[in-house]
Amino acid sequence: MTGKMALPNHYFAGRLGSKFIIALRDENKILGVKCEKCDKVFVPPREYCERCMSKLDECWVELSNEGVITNYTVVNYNDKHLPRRAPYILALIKVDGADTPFPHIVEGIDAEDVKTGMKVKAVFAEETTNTIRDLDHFEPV
Amino acid sequence: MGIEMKRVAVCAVAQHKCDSNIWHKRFQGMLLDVLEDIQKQTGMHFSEEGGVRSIVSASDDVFDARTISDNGITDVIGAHYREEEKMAQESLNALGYAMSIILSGHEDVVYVAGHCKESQGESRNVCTNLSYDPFYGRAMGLDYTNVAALQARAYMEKSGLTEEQMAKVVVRARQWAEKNPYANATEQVELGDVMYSPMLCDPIRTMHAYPVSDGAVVMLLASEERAHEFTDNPVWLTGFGSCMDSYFLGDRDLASNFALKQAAERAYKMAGVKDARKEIDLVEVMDCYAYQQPMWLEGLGFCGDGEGAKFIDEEGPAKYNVNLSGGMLAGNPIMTSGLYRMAEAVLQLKGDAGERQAADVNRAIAQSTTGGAGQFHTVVVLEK
Amino acid sequence: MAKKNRNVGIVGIGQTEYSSHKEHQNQAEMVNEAVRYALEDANITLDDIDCVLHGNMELFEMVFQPDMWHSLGSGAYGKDQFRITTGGTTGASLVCAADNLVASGMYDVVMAIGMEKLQEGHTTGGITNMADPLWFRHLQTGALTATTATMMMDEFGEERAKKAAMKYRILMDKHACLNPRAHRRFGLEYEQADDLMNTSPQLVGELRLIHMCSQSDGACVMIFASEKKAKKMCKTPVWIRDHITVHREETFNNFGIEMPEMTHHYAARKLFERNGIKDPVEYFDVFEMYDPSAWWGLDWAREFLLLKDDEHIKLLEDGEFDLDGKLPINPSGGVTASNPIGATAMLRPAEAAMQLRGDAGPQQIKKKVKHALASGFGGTLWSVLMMLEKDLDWQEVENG
Amino acid sequence: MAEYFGTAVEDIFNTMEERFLSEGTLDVDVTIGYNISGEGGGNWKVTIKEGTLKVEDADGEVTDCTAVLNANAETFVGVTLGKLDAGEAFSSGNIKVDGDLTVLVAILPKAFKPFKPVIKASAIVESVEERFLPEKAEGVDIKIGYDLSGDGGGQWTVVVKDQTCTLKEVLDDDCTVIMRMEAQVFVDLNQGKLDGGTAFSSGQVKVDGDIGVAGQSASLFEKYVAEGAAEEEGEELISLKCVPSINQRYATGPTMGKWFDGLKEKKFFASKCPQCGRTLVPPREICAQCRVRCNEFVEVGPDATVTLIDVVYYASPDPLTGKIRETPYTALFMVLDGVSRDESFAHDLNPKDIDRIKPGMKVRPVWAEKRMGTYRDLLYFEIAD
Repeated sequence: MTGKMALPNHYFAGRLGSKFIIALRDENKILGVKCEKCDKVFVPPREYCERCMSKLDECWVELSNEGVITNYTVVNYNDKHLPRRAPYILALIKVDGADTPFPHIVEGIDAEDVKTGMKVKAVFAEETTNTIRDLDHFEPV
Repeated sequence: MGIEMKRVAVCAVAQHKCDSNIWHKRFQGMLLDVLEDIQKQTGMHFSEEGGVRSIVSASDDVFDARTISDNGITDVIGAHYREEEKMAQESLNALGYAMSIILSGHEDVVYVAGHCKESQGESRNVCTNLSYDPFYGRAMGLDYTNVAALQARAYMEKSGLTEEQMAKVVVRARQWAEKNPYANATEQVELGDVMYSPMLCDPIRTMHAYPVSDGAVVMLLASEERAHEFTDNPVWLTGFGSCMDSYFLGDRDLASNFALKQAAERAYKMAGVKDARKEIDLVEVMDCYAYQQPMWLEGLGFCGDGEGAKFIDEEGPAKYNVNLSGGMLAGNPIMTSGLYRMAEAVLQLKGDAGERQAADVNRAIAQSTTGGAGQFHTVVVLEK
Repeated sequence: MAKKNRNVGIVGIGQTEYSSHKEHQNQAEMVNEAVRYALEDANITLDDIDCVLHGNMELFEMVFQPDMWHSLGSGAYGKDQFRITTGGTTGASLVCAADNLVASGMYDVVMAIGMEKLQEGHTTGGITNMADPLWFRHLQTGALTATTATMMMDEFGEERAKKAAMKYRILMDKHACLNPRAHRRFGLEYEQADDLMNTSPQLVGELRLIHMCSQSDGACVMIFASEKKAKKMCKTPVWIRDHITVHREETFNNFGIEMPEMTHHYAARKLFERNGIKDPVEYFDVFEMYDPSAWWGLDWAREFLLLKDDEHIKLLEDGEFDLDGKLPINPSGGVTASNPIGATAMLRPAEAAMQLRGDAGPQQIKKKVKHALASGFGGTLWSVLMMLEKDLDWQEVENG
Repeated sequence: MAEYFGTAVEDIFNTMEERFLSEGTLDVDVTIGYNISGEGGGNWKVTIKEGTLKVEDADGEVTDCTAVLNANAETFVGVTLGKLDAGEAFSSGNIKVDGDLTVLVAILPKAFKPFKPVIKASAIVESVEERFLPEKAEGVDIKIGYDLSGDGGGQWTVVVKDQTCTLKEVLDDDCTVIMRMEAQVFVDLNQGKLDGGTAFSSGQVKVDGDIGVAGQSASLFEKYVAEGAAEEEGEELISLKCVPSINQRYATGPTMGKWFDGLKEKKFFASKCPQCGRTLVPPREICAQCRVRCNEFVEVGPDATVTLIDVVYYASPDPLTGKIRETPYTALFMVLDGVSRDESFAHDLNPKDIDRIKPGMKVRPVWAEKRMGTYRDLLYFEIAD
């Protein structure tokens, strides 16, 4: 017997997440938060440093729109939750000024040619989804 | 932990054969089969005096597509008018919790039941994608497969793990699975089949990934005083530990085994294990993807940091009787893998592992993981 | 019952305010707010916590294994963690689990987190998903039924039953108005009873909107410690004496011609028997009950307190459930006031523990509170019942 | 005119035309009555029909509409502005609805853009004492005059001295600075819709006296947030609406299989416990009480005796389609002929019998014409005559 599990949801990014996403959307800027105690710049932002519990919501730093690929995979399967048709490159990208990389899509390069350590720059989306996809993808510098 | 801990006995286990599509049975039917099996083995019953009064189930609402997934199974796990708690987590944690129920003195017999039907939903990747926050993770399409691929690359870079070594892990898993009547993927393969299987999510190939699986597995635990009522041959649960790593992938060193090392250290400490390499005879790890077997073995302390790849070539898995069940690569459902790992270890310690029986097994461990790229790990120590 | 391996004390409690919306926080941040309050209350830091428990319903917010994401706020990083969900009883199940885990000697200090952000999901749909997909999911709408109202009106007469249910509801609102964290605080007066009985919109039969619980966002966190540590950490630890959980099958066979013993009654009977409680109304000084509607709350008081006939209605009519009565029920305002589902059943022991500590705030009971009862409800009439004590004077244990 | 949260009841009705969304109401045909009691209240009748809107003042109490909403003025304005929780007002009886409740829930949000209160210059000036920040005013001794012309205008003096702030409804002669502008410009400035520099340079604002003081004075006060204005005007909080969906393939297994096979033949099969004889409908794999497998099936019913009746007035929306069932409908608990006395079975009642049904009555099933072995095969029960 077939059926479906589907329910409407309405998620909130919170004050902190909103600031991050609005900066991506309206100013094409990537923001991070800095924990002074751990001397680390995190992205995406979080309210508290989970290592030392310092409050980080006021500790914004503006980061570069360029960075390096620290890890990647080529997604070769299709599914409805995926943001692109296969194959596409899902990478961890550390933007300049940040200590932690975050996952994002890399385009403008063949899957065989992608390497860790490669320099990339952010390309922002023309239409907003109000998520991290307001930064549409990264491409090689 | 300060105080002398009593021992908890695992009296018996019962497993449902795993399959990629058990279309002819509801999960209720699967659980009833294993309930009858374990009742036959132990004579256990659920009467208020002297029977099982406490049940711990392990299942997941998203995979079952039911709010409170244990609501549908109360009767088939014997929990009608009894205590029951659901571990909404990988099932090995249900074991840790059941252990505490006995050690606390709250109850002295506990029945543990786990089930999961991965085949019910259209895609397990869609399910695991829901584990991520909506704005950063879900939006990027993260799921347990593509996140594992990132970890695979990080670990391959660290340890030098090769395609051939990963293929070797899969070939060996299938060889053992053939001897396990409860395993799913028993078809025999050769190195080349694995190495040239299509790329699923680079560097993970389709044959590096565990097959979609349905299954159910149950256990009976008792206090040291009462174990003899159910078995002449108990196995002792002497150590338990778990640990959580960071949520954001970028916050973690994906190749570091941080959570697993902590979990293992805690379990070993509770069990009094000082040197895993010398004191443990058999290991069951939850290797959803081929790279995970060497990586988890490294985290459990069977080889040095970054030496997992070399460990495969040195036949480490054979030396430590790793995954004689076939392991996760032979196919168990994701939410109950831990109990399947544990079931094999128990059968081996009891000497009931049939064709797979290893010699001189006195102490074994079972490990499981949940969350993307092993965000959370659990380790259990068992003794004869 | 076997002897408890060691005693367990409640040493910290933290709650967010409960409300219908929290747009300014994501789920992890909301959890973190309650975690911080609890750590402050216990005067400890995360370093002191050995193990974290987490509970909520996955399909309410539609997040698979939400503890993974919530670890950003739960403080679980680097720690042992368990995740338990049992529907409405989740919060109470977490407290039982924390008691077992600490008593077992496996952990010295355990922090339990119950949370729900119902605004982010579809609660009624989530509850409807509880029913078997093959049969009954097409018939069920949420958790609404007037069967209890109908049965009470049959038993006590329509007039008296309706008046009593409304009095119970207004009493709960009066308590909620004292509780600064309560979600719904209407300011109802007893004079409005007749009006509300006839004009509040009917949901099902005589179950009216005013009778029913709210849908709230919020998190509740409690910290538990072994006796030795609790005494060192905390001036007023509250002790968990015993708890019982009773589940039942999912089929709706409880409305036939003969009715089985209700789970709540069974739980109370067993728990009081093994702890030598002869007269619960006399023994307990406060009862925090999971009352999803006014009808259920009043009806279940009879089951939990092992009362007969109309004794529960008489107690209500005589004001014995009021703050200055013999056995005050839900000084917090109960579930009709605040209902963040995964946390709701934890609010019961949390609020009861605050009454025992004597720092419950404006809703503090004036007379001395030494013995407390707290209940949880969920699933198809699942029940959790636990006893909390101010003093550690009821039994000997094997390991201190 | 009585105002609540800075808004009069009339404002809400007067702005209905401009807030109306005709494309959302093309298939709608309803009239909604409003009886608003208390100061500033009144009676209105709103007709929405196939994308058109008519708002009428009514003489006396409105009845005889698809739905009639009764509330006091304060509650009505509060709920409209989102200042009061609609559900709570409803639960507490402060809002009462006669007729079809779903009209208000389902249609109104599609028919109108949310009401935004008209902000008046006087409201901004009059809140100045509340918004005053004494800690910022150390050593400050000034008088700021406001001379606002046009609709909603007026003259005021704000005196800041000794870290206190007082407001006078006259324009003093000895002001440190006087700002003259249209009242609407003043409102726009305070709403952040107009930039102060631009307004000054373009001559929309004229300043008499110390210009420096005019610039500094803003820091002495908290930003004005309109009563009743939605918070997002001050701060945008990102949210995401989505419907995660996973298609499912549910196994039926032999036990539920037997049940569905029976439905095809217009039969109910119960599983029977081999130990206690208990019968279960729908059948289960096991008897929960005896913990033994039930392999035996017995045919029961098809008639049943009603034990309890639930008349459902509030149907929650179907989580999949958003559709709301027609209300009221009746759910029955009943005991099928031939089952154990404590086993009830639940299903719906044929709507035609809604007024006649009583506990103890015999009912019989009504089947779908085409039966496919699913829950749709059984339509409902009806009174067996």
